[in-house]
Amino acid sequence: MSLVYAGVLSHAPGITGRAHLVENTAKRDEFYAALDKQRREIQDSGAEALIVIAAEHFANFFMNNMPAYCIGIGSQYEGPIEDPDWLKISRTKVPGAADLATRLTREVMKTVDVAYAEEWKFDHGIMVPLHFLTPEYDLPIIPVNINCQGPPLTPLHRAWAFGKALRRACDSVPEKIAVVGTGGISHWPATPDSGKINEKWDREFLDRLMRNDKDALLSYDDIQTYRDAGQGGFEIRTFIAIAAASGGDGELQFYTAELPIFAVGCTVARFSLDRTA
Amino acid sequence: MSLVYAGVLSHAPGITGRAHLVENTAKRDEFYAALDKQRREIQDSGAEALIVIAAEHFANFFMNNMPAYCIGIGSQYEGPIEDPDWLKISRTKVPGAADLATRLTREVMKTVDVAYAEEWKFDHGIMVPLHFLTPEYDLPIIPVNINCQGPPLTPLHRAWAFGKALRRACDSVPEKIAVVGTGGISHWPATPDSGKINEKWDREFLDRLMRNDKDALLSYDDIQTYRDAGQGGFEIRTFIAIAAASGGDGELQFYTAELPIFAVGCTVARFSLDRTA
Amino acid sequence: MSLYHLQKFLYELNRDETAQQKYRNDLETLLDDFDLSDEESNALREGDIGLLYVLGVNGQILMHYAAFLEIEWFAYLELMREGIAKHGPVRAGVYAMTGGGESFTVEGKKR
Amino acid sequence: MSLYHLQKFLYELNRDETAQQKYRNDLETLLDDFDLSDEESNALREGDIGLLYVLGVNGQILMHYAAFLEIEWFAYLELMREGIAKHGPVRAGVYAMTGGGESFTVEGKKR
Ligand SMILES: [Fe+3]
Ligand SMILES: [Fe+3]
Repeated sequence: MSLVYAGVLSHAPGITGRAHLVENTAKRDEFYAALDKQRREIQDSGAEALIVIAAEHFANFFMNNMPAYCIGIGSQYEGPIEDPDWLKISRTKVPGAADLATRLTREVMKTVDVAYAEEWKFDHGIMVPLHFLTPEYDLPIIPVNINCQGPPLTPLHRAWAFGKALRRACDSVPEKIAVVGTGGISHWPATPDSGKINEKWDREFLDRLMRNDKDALLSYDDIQTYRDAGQGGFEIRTFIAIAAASGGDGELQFYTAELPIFAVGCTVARFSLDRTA
Repeated sequence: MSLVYAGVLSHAPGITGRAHLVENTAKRDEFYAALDKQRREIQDSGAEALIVIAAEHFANFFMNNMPAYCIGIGSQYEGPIEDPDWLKISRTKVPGAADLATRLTREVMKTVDVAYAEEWKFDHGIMVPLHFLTPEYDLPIIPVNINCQGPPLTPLHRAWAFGKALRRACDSVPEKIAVVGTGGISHWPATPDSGKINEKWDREFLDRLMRNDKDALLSYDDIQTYRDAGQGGFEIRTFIAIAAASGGDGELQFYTAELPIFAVGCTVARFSLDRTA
Repeated sequence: MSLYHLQKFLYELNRDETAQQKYRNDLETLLDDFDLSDEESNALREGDIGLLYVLGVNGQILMHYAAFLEIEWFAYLELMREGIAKHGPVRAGVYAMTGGGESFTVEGKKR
Repeated sequence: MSLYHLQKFLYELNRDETAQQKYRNDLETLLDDFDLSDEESNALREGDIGLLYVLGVNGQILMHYAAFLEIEWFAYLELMREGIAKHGPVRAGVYAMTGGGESFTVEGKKR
């Protein structure tokens, strides 16, 4: 078994970009500590590469060619694409894992039809997680995108199928691999409703996620999700893919709705890895 | 049943672009007559839209975001992207079918993970077929691409799955739809070997295709195909998708290896439509 | 499908430094490359965040344009609210069903 | 992965009229936008079809560059053959395993 770590975390740009505006600094620092713990867990897993399943935001993928998923097979990436002063993350190069990513892509393609990309400008959806999980940018990254932005969106059951295919692919290679899914739960990012959080909806989703209850996770409907959880709620696809890849129970390590300035319910969790996934 | 026509045809740019160089004009005109017959068959089918499953050639899709398949959901397209004097096809606008294409895409996405695109610059892979099949450009077109160019390529069995999904989607809408697959069989396009044709390999492939023998069609291996049929041989994916979509036997209406100036074995065929596909 | 071209303009601007230079130095030429209505072109000439939001531009695209125009975060949110007050509800795109919005942060309410 | 950037240059050139104008009027600035080796940049400066083919550029990309340079079809095929004769077999890309090629058409053999 070569998947050695699976987890999820939030990626909203405010987490770094508006850190200085936060009033509840104690809660903010508690969140940052949970992210740092996640960093150490990934390090301790011995992972040689980190797959980041993200929901990017029209940085690389637009409606002129919007794939259901894309895997990065480049040898190097750059980010953030956003103004570094706005995101409060310096522009940097990030190492890729071209050969490994290509092998994984070929295996995934047997059951799930992914696009691939040899270049990628990381937006906050990947850079915010990397800022906390590999702050020296010394761990090879394999970026993955699931279309959570431009309808027709990737159906939830296909995001699950993708997670299963990715797990099968990881288990077919000798390298030790960590994977994180990064999205939001309920949120209304970059709209006048920015900061709104439906904590009840979030906790119900997280309960289903931690139980890894496939049927309950796949029973969400996009129209209801939009109504109750905003456009940001479409990003549950990344968390669902991780549940599928892990095949095990989740452990919710951190959640708060008390940092609305970050425009999302801030989440950190890890999953046990079921060998029979 | 709303799929009303399924067929295949060749698309090599020489078919129009080098027409004036041909010595064997009798054979060329016989080919053109077969294409004109295909035009009439599509017209007689009552089709309200034409899906063109093509293998485009780095005109819209590059290794910065190469989807396994893409469906065009735009309301208008333009083409050819190539120099009109080179292709001998004037630059024109082509009507799309935005609403229908979006409905088909949503249905296909239930089982096959397609990218979608709201704009598309048609290259010869679509323009050469349209030049013969809808010379007035008055039939709404839904372009589809299968990645036959940049490895990792779409696996053959997934091209088959795509054809099945597309058939299911067509049968779920009220509109009458025609579909053509356009590729090459053995050929070495745009290389020093341009004009080479492996007629034996072609005839064996066409025999499998006309019998709609799924196992035989999916038993090709890319390394052998490259060796025996050139890079152009990778384009059999478009013909295989049509066999899957039709579910019926094929009728080979025209084939010749005697026009190597067109750099492909020129092919025209239609398929019966199995209602239980 | 004009919203497509309007968003494409901002998508390109957000990711391409050459387009950013052109926006600053030769905006009219840049606008000519896109199939835009007069209302859309004017909104881009004036950096009218409120109107662009009402026209349906996705916030994930719009917030980076606002950052590019050096509009502060809470001012960005307020401009969208003003746009709705002035022009009515969002007309197209993913947000077509949304309403006015309010400030959900203690930090924003103080401004 | 330099072949990626070399092919990207030609991909952009093939599909973008602005890039085509820039190629004609301001080639050096256009070249600066891409991460190319000296050998690659020079091949593009000189329109060296043979070398580009040997470097691994896909024919589906290369033939349109040749058309853009107004190189006639049979001359294009011959330039690739000369490239292989001069520089050796194709070094990368899909064609890395191909050999020299020959003329397969009666029309081409007469030239
Ligand atoms: Fe997000
Ligand atoms: Fe082709």
